Amino acid sequence: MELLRSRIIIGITLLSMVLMFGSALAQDADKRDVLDSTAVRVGTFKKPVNLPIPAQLDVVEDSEGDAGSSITVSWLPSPDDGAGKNNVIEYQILRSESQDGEYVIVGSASRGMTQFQDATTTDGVTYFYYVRTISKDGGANSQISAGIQSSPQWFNTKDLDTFIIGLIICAAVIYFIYHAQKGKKFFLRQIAGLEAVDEAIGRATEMGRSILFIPGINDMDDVQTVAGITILGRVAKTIAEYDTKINMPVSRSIVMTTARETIKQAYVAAGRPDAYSDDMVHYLTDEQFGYVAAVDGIMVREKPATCFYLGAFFAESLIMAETGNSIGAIQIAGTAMPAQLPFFVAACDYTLIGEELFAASAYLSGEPKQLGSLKGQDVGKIIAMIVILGLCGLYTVASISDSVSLLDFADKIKGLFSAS
Amino acid sequence: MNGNGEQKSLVERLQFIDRRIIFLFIAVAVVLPLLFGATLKEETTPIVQELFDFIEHLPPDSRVLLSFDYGPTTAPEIQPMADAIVRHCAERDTRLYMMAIWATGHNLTGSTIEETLKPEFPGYVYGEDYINLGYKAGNQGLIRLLFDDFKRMYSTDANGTAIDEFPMMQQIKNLKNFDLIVSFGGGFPGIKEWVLYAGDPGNIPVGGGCTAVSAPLLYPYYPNQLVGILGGAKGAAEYENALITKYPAYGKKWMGGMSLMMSQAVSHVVIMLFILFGNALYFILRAQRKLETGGGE
Amino acid sequence: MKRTVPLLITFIVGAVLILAEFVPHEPFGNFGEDFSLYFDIIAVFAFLLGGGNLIRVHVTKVQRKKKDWPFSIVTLVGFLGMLAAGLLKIGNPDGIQGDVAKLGSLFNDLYMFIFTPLQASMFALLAFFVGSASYRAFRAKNLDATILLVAAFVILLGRTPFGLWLTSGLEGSLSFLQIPNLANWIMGVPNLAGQRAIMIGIALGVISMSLRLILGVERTYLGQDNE
Amino acid sequence: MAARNIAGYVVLALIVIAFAISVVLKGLLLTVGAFLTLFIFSFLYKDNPYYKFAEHLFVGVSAAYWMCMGFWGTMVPNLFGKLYPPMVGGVLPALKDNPAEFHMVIPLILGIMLLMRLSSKAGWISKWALAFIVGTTAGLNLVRYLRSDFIQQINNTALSLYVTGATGFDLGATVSNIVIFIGVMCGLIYFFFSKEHKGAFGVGARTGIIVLMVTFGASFGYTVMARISLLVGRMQFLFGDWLGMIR
Repeated sequence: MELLRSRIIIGITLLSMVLMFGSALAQDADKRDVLDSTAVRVGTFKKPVNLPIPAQLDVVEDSEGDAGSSITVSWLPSPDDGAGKNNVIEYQILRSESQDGEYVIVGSASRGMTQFQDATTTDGVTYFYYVRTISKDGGANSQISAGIQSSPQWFNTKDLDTFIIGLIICAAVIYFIYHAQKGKKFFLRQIAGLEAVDEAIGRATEMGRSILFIPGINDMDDVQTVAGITILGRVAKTIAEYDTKINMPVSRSIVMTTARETIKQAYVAAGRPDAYSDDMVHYLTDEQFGYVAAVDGIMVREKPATCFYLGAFFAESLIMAETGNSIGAIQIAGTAMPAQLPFFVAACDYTLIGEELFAASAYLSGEPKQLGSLKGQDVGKIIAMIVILGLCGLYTVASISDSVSLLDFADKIKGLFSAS
Repeated sequence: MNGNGEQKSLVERLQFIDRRIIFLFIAVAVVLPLLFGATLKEETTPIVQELFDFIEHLPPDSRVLLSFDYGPTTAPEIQPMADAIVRHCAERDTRLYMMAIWATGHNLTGSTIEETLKPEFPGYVYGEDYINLGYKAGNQGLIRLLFDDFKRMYSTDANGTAIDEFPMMQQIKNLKNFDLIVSFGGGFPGIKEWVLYAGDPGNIPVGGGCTAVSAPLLYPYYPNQLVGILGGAKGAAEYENALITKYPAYGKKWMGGMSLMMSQAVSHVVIMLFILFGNALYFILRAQRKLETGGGE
Repeated sequence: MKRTVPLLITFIVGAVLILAEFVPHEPFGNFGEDFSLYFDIIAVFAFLLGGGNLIRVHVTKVQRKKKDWPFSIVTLVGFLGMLAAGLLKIGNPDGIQGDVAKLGSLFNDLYMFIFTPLQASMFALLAFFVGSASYRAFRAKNLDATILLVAAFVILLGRTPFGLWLTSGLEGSLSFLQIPNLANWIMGVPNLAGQRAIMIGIALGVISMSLRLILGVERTYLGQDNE
Repeated sequence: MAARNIAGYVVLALIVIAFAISVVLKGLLLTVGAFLTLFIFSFLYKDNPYYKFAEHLFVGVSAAYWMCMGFWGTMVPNLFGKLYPPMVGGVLPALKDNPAEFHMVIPLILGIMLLMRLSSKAGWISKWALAFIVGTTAGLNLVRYLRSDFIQQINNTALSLYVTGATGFDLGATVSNIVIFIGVMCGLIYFFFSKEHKGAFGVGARTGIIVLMVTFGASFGYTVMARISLLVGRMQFLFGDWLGMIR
């Protein structure tokens, strides 16, 4: 039942993505027709005395891949732009709803620019445009464009690259999750710090002291908190076996309920449900510094032998790691907050860096779907590395051989990997 | 512990020194330079200069969106940036659209208007040259929304006046209508979210000032996705330096970022000495222990 | 029912928002917009929830006379006072129609002279902790930590004039070794490379986690009850 | 014990006197701000009732602040104002005549569901709202991170490893580009999970961790800078605005 449903979901997702891809291609073909029939190219003007040579309209068209209400005007720069006596100050873009009606300025672009997006149009209304080139002596007008309307599109063709790359990565993740669920085993490398988990718990048991577990200060909608709780599941299993004390102050009420359930399950699995108590996890306050102050107090008073900090951390990371260090605890930390990583790396014994936190949670949970998705992420990394390697190679060869055509080719490929 | 037990060595006592003594050192390092009012000479680095140049080359009446995404905690670092950029934009006669995606940013928008814009640029008219749009909840979701439709969220300004009554709002439909977005970002959401949800999808120039904490994380976006970044008090001081160089009428007395730099420099030195000293103690102790246990492990 | 409906909601909302990124045409473009608007409003309800939790926790503390209970009264008074000042717009120069944080209103005064100093001082405490951590915790335990501390040193020095004084002798072709230049180089080159690698890794982590959430493979956030 | 109590009362009396003097000289508001700052800083000496007072006040005031801003900034104009505009006419006259948008009932219902978490019996229904929040974050994040932090970062790393400038071969820029290239590649290798870090791959991973350590060092330096700035700002307030000792 479970498997069937996930298959259906995967099927629907893939199907819808394929459909979108198809419509994108169709849209693209459409687009070209529009461009040919409505694009306007205008001839040169004679240059009046003292005025700058006007820019020539290049293409005026409905903006690509948007929800309508936008027309893109582009022009060939005035020869006076950046050179000559009549240095251009800016270009003004003027618009009217009838060819010989009253034209109003809808925007301006600084010199050197050749495009303007008029995002204030109403779909279905025909507009006419011209560009005025402004210098200190006055303005010179380009010819007026043909009538043009804006309209919404069904697919954002500008984002086709994002779409395809996303599709590949998502497909890879789904593929490996699916195979992992069917029982395929994947190799995963060792993560430094994970082997230390059992040792750290053992040490606390021997010393008869407690373990402090901090799942970060964000709520359950943060991926890092989820990872922290997953690791807690594995830690709880060991402490249930060893009968070690655990103390887990939290700053969110949902995190509290989830953590309690997680530890309880571990104790049930170890066959000692009566040894579990709700007091192991307790809520302090949502307020960041109030929470830290309280945790600090717990550390100084209880002197836990081992501290885990796994989740999303902010400024409090420093205070916790410093206090933990001063009481001589073994500290194992992990977060994807780059600004807090340095303090953990400098003051803790082991630190899971960024993506390693997610990997560790997958690793420790032992759940096939989690392990499979890690493998899928690695496919993303391979794509990134191949593209970077290829592009850098192309650029380097182009630069050494001084070949313009090769450089153009490299730019084109690079353009395929672009956010905008 | 030391082998002899009773008497701790000087090195050990130093290593476990009462931390209040360390606190005292920090306090003195910060306060003394402030009391003497010393300032330092600044040099503007390219990453700051480029944002300055971008604003410097904006034509008059360009539309600049200023988002006040910080709170009082980070105001010492970020307020000088906001002041400097508001001054610079006003010098360039651009239109200023001020908003906040941090609740705490809203009050700071107000005080920036009252304390910097109004007294120094009396010619700026509300609703024509600048507007205070206020705070809306929703973090990155809000930016996503403004990207498609600005007036859906901002149907009124901060004072509750309908947005269409202002001449400067008539050209604004969505974020693409802006020539530049500047986020004064104290954390999340901040500059990064403006890049992710507005700058990249809409190809809109984004620049910003941020705390020194988040500056290193924003470097990968520069220069393709961010025009320039002011990082921390140092970034603010550098922007002020660029502003003074171009508009000498601004004396140093206006400059909030520069006044921080001397305390900053002294404290850095103190902290570096702490690290050196602490590590020296650590290595001496380690060597001693090795001797006591007969060397080697 | 208790699990299926939330999973379905997550799937539909997530899938529609992804579609909306690529399909600007109505109704999808609008879905993206509408859902973001809903999200903003639900975010405000989350504040209400936080307020509700706060009242519950502190009222219980006072009722049961738990440790430090008198301070809970301080919390409640601060909360209710600020809430009244804000919701009723007490002392607002423009009355109930004015901007809630209008200069001169009680809400703005409380913000400026209670909230601001408290929040800013809390953060300023960190400067002291940085000091004690640099003395007691940041040790060159191994090669990695040593590299970290050396890089931090160059950055800190480079952001002070002392860095320049120390190395101003290095001129001409050696000027790149001057500490401020070195600091800028570290920020712009190795730091950028490392941040980028972390960023790409985290992006992949977020993508795969989002996908798992949308497809209902990952459901830790729903808790483990009613399994 | 008695001696300690007496000392406590003496401190309290001194604080009250100083507070009164300050109110007379500097006004109530500035004095309150300054004393709250000092109360927080007193934590550095040791935990004490004054710090606890300030801390508890902070918790209450900040929660209320966010609620008020959310209420007036979002709830009134965007929920009530869209659902039934005449209702907010008294507060925001500008919106009075807008047409009602009935679909805004959805966030209202989801919001109320979220509040059900306060109840122990109907708490499970809050998970529907949570599911909406999670779905929205997941949907938005997936594409945005893909675009800005994945694709665009690959784009930014497409560099020439042999740079020529106006005066010919540029050694500095070439070295920088090579370091960026190697740094990003090795960093990615370090984060690679499905292959053992051995042999050439192991060398790559080791190089990756070194680059990451330099990165952390840079972040570390900047964070120290930021924390100091905040302290300087507070000290400016105490010694400048309040005591008037600066300039």
